[in-house]
Amino acid sequence: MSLGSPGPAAVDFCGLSLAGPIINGSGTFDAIAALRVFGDGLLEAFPFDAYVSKTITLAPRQGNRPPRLWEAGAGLINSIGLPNKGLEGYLRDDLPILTRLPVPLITNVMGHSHAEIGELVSTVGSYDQVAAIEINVSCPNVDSGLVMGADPAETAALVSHVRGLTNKPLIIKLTPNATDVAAVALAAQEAGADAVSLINTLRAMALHPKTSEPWLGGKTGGLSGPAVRSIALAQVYEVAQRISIPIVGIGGVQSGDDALNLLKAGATVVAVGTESFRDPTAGSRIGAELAAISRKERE
Amino acid sequence: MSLGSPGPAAVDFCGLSLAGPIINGSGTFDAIAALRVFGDGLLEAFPFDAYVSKTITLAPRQGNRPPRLWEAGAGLINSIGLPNKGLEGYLRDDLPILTRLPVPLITNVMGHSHAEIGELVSTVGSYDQVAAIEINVSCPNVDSGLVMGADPAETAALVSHVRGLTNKPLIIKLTPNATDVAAVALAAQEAGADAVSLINTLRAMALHPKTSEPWLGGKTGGLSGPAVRSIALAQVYEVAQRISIPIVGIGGVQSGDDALNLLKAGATVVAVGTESFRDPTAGSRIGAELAAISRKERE
Amino acid sequence: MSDRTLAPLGRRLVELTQAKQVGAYRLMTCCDPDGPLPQAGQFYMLCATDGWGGGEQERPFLPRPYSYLRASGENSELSFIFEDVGPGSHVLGSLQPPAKLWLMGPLGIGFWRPDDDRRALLVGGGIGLAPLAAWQTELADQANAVALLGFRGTAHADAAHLLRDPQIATDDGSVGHHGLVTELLESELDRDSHATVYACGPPRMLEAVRLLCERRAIPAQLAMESTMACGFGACFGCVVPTRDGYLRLCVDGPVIDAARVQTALEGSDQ
Amino acid sequence: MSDRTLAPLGRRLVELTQAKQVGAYRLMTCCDPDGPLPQAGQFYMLCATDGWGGGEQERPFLPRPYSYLRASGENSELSFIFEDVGPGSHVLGSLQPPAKLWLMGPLGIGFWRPDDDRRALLVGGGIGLAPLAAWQTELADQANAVALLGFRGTAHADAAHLLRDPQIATDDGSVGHHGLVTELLESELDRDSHATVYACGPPRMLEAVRLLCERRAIPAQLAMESTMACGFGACFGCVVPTRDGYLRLCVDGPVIDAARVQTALEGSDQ
Ligand SMILES: Cc1cc2nc3c(=O)[nH]c(=O)nc-3n(C[C@H](O)[C@H](O)[C@H](O)COP(=O)(O)OP(=O)(O)OC[C@H]3O[C@@H](n4cnc5c(N)ncnc54)[C@H](O)[C@@H]3O)c2cc1C
Ligand SMILES: Cc1cc2nc3c(=O)[nH]c(=O)nc-3n(C[C@H](O)[C@H](O)[C@H](O)COP(=O)(O)OP(=O)(O)OC[C@H]3O[C@@H](n4cnc5c(N)ncnc54)[C@H](O)[C@@H]3O)c2cc1C
Ligand SMILES: Cc1cc2nc3c(=O)[nH]c(=O)nc-3n(C[C@H](O)[C@H](O)[C@H](O)COP(=O)(O)O)c2cc1C
Ligand SMILES: Cc1cc2nc3c(=O)[nH]c(=O)nc-3n(C[C@H](O)[C@H](O)[C@H](O)COP(=O)(O)O)c2cc1C
Ligand code: FES
Ligand code: FES
Repeated sequence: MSLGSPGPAAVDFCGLSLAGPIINGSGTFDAIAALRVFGDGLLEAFPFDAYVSKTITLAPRQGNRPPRLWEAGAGLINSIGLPNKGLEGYLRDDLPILTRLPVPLITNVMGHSHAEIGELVSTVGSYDQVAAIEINVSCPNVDSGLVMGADPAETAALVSHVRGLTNKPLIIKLTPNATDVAAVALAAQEAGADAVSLINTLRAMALHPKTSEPWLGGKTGGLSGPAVRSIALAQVYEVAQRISIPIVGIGGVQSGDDALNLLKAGATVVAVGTESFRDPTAGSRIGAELAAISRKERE
Repeated sequence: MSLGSPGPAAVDFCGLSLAGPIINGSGTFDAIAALRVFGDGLLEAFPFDAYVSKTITLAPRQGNRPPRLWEAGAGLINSIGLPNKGLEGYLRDDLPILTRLPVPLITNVMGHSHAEIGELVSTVGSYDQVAAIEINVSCPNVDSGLVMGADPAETAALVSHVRGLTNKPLIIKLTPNATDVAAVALAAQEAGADAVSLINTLRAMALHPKTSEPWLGGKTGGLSGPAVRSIALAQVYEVAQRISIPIVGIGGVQSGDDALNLLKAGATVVAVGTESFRDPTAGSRIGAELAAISRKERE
Repeated sequence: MSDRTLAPLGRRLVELTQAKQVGAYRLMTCCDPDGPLPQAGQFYMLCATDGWGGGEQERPFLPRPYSYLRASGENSELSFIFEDVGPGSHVLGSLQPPAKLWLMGPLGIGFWRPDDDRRALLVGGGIGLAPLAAWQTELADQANAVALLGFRGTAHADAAHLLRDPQIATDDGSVGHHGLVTELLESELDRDSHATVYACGPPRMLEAVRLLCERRAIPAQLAMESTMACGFGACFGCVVPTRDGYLRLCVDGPVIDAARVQTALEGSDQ
Repeated sequence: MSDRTLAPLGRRLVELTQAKQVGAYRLMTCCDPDGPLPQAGQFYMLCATDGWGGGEQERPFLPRPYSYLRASGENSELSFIFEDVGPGSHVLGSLQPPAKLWLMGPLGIGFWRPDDDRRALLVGGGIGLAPLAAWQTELADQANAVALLGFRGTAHADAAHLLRDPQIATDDGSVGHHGLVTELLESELDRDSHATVYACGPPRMLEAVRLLCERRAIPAQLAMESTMACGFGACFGCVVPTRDGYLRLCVDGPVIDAARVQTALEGSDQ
């Protein structure tokens, strides 16, 4: 950016001061791998204004059998299955490296019971390096059998359980595979969440072109990318009508225009997911495009 | 089709014998308008093996304010709003013309209460020309406030209410905007439905590029086309694991391969929607492609 | 008799025989041996075989409606003229012969002759000249028909020669009258108001024509536009409000009796 | 020292300088002035600027991984060779100079020299010759290195000349040995088993090489393939099973010590 040209305005996101409104979607940018591939140049031109880590669970997970990817019309279906080193591995191996990033760190966690998630939240929250915690509620509660994030009461119970365990901002990452996402968002807010993020991927599937068996190792997967953009916009808009806490708008963002739409629909920050696969600097590009639109609007 | 080459096998679909497995999605092919545009040639080369009429309601409806269309990535968002002449207008004006079609007629109905839907089902069902009735349950029940097709109990109550009112096959057209579509399908089956059809459009939205206000007259709309294909496949597959009544597979079908995927996932017939807009003979083309694949497989 | 020329069922793969720039517009001619001769004001759904259903924002995806400019029964030629306003027109505009394209039509209801002896006033705004050029040809027997065309400036006014003896108005005064085409229309009506107006152009111009004709009780036919997904009445997406409720422009238009129109603005995003 | 040549952050718009057919394959050269000299076995993510993110089934959407065939520090040239197997390679294969394309890399870990004096046996199946050609160039100092290449038939074997003095096997016997490249490998190992094997090719061939080397306790490096969405470790989509669990092929491969590989078949759809 040339001297004198005003940078993007700082954004207050549930207490975190971000240099701009563009962050990454959890699980779509591994900053540690990217450092190995691109070197420390990544730190000088980090594409996001906050970094959201891939979902971690209490115990390590291998993830799903390959194939894990299917290219769909204007999108991608993945069945990655949340591979991760587990809480201990994350704190030991990853946290020290992630601390080098020039932006606030948001740690994303997931568990199959209140107890698991509680332990993740309280442990992760005790680290100064962690600015906020995002809880991925797209998975079933082993106790109730219900997907935590698909049901308002389930979500409320979870948030109430973990709310007291940390002072850090709690972001609930909602699932779009629900009848009334806005009701879930409202329940999260009432139970004390500081923000919600949406959308996660939509349940989708592909069959093997030759055998007609499910292509993905995990059988079904999640659709992301441009194909889900208009669905994300509708969900963000509907949720924004119902809640007052900030929203992280996610889904198919490829351009400053796409980001602007989510902001206009009610999001406070926007996360870039699949587009980073096509272009690792998509976050910076989208941020610059957005800043250019805002400058033009102000003129 | 050249003499001697075997046509597509006849399909038994809840008692109706169809010449092939390709029908149209409700509201995506107006045979009456098409007769005005293409003339009686349409009857000689009718693109579908059964004809599903656009949703009718008890009273006439104007539909939503324009604009009603938005072109999305690999898809279309519509907020048509179910304009129709009402039951009386349908029976008076449309039925006599639809009777000329060379394929069985499935009439699609929708209402806001059990009483409304009951009246539609019993009246429509009393006409010999109507081979089956499809009930569109994507709308809220004014009595309960819940979307009928998003909740298993709501769906069961509706189907139980109307089941006794007709001997015609009842097809429940499910909404994809639900947490557990398979549970709804199962409830429909248990309450006596003869088939289910899915998917209807996914809730989506677009903002005006200049004003950032909702573009569509109806604010939100429904996404269809290739963008939803993999979501439809996942829902059909999941529903097929849980029910034994036939399934009409719908969503983003553009080719024989797409149709085959839905059949392999568990559908008995496949409906073509948005693709007919791009090519009114898409149904015949897809049917022919499908027949060619089957012939090849048999060789 | 049918109120329209019927379209063969389905879309046809036709070959582009000529593509050239006419000022700010693109003129494209293709050969449609299997189509009937259309009626002025009817339109076609067009899409390219490549570059359709993809691109930066994955658009265009649906075919696009275009009025025909000229149709020749002899050599089955069909011409269109259009402006580059978005992904669809952009892809079409970049085609070079002998590219193939998909075409469906003729569609809709075109202009019709009133059963009186009023003279014809053809009023076009910008690219709205396309159906009027076709209509002028059909009205060749009417010696006193007049064509009035409005444009933004020189580059657009270049296309005026596609009609016979037009009077021209431009927003910037670079060609012809400095002002609006409706001002030309007022003068013509002042001179002799025993006329029927046939108009095509952007919503605001059509609305001005409609109001003017309403005020003066001049019969008018408006060739309107709206976003279309199918062009054959299947989607109910292309409606415009009329005094009798919403009307599907693709099957009950695009030419509508102005007396039925409530406003030519609604549904437009201008 | 890093285990790899680092990639500049982000993708680069580069110009295609040459595109030609080599038998059944397409050879494509572009100029990459802002990229470093890669290491044999490293790869790039490629996509075209047009025709990407669209098309019949709306694919290709994601960039595609390709090993480089040759890289020249002098004139910054980078070549790739590939087969038309789907929408991505089809669009790339139809590009003509001076088309632009997006390129990111070099990515991944290439072949490495063992610290012993074993001779190099390069074993390629079909288009797997690409990284081996690059590796052969880097091994120019090893006089006793041998290249063994297997192909379906003549059209594919045409590309064999991209390596120096290869022994050739074809499935149909049209060129060289009638049979599998692994049979050539057996003979070479019978002759002198003090060797390291560097292999690249389709899953079944790689698996055969892996088993053969395992049985004979010959060290081997396998350049593997899997579907990739990102190429830089972001998506976790490209994993292959190893004795230490799943490994992301794009950051911990594509060249892997055969001793770590459990099977070269899993994840493949063959
Ligand atoms: C009967 C008829 C005849 C016509 N004849 C002609 C003619 O002869 N010559 C001619 O130049 N034009 C003609 N048009 C207009 C022409 O069809 C449109 O300009 C064309 O469809 C534009 O397509 P596009 O992809 O280039 O632009 P689009 O991107 O479709 O933009 C055109 C307009 O569509 C809207 N829009 C923008 N994005 C979207 C979106 N994602 N989804 C939906 N709408 C959007 C905006 O209002 C924009 O101004 C005619 C239209 C009709 C209905
Ligand atoms: C590190 C590396 C280096 C490579 N180097 C080369 C090289 O030098 N030369 C070369 O020719 N190839 C190389 N490849 C392979 C090449 O990347 C693939 O062949 C290419 O991606 C094919 O793309 P496509 O769109 O043409 O085909 P695709 O349509 O992607 O088909 C390729 C395979 O993908 C699968 N597939 C089909 N449809 C889908 C779908 N919708 N989603 C996901 N998978 C699908 C099938 O298994 C199919 O056989 C390399 C691969 C890797 C990982
Ligand atoms: C390959 C892949 C992996 C993902 N992993 C996670 C994850 O670990 N945790 C999570 O909360 N969301 C995950 N997501 C969802 C994204 O963060 C994002 O919500 C979704 O992809 C929609 O955004 P997009 O369309 O911009 O990709 C993943 C998405 C993809 C495509
Ligand atoms: C413009 C439009 C109008 C529709 N109208 C109806 C309708 O009246 N009743 C109904 O049950 N479904 C309606 N649908 C849904 C379709 O029947 C179908 O379920 C959906 O479009 C998904 O299929 P597709 O992707 O092939 O279009 C409509 C869809 C579109 C695009
Ligand atoms: S464009 Fe579809 S009904 Fe008119
Ligand atoms: S391709 Fe994305 S992690 Fe390897």
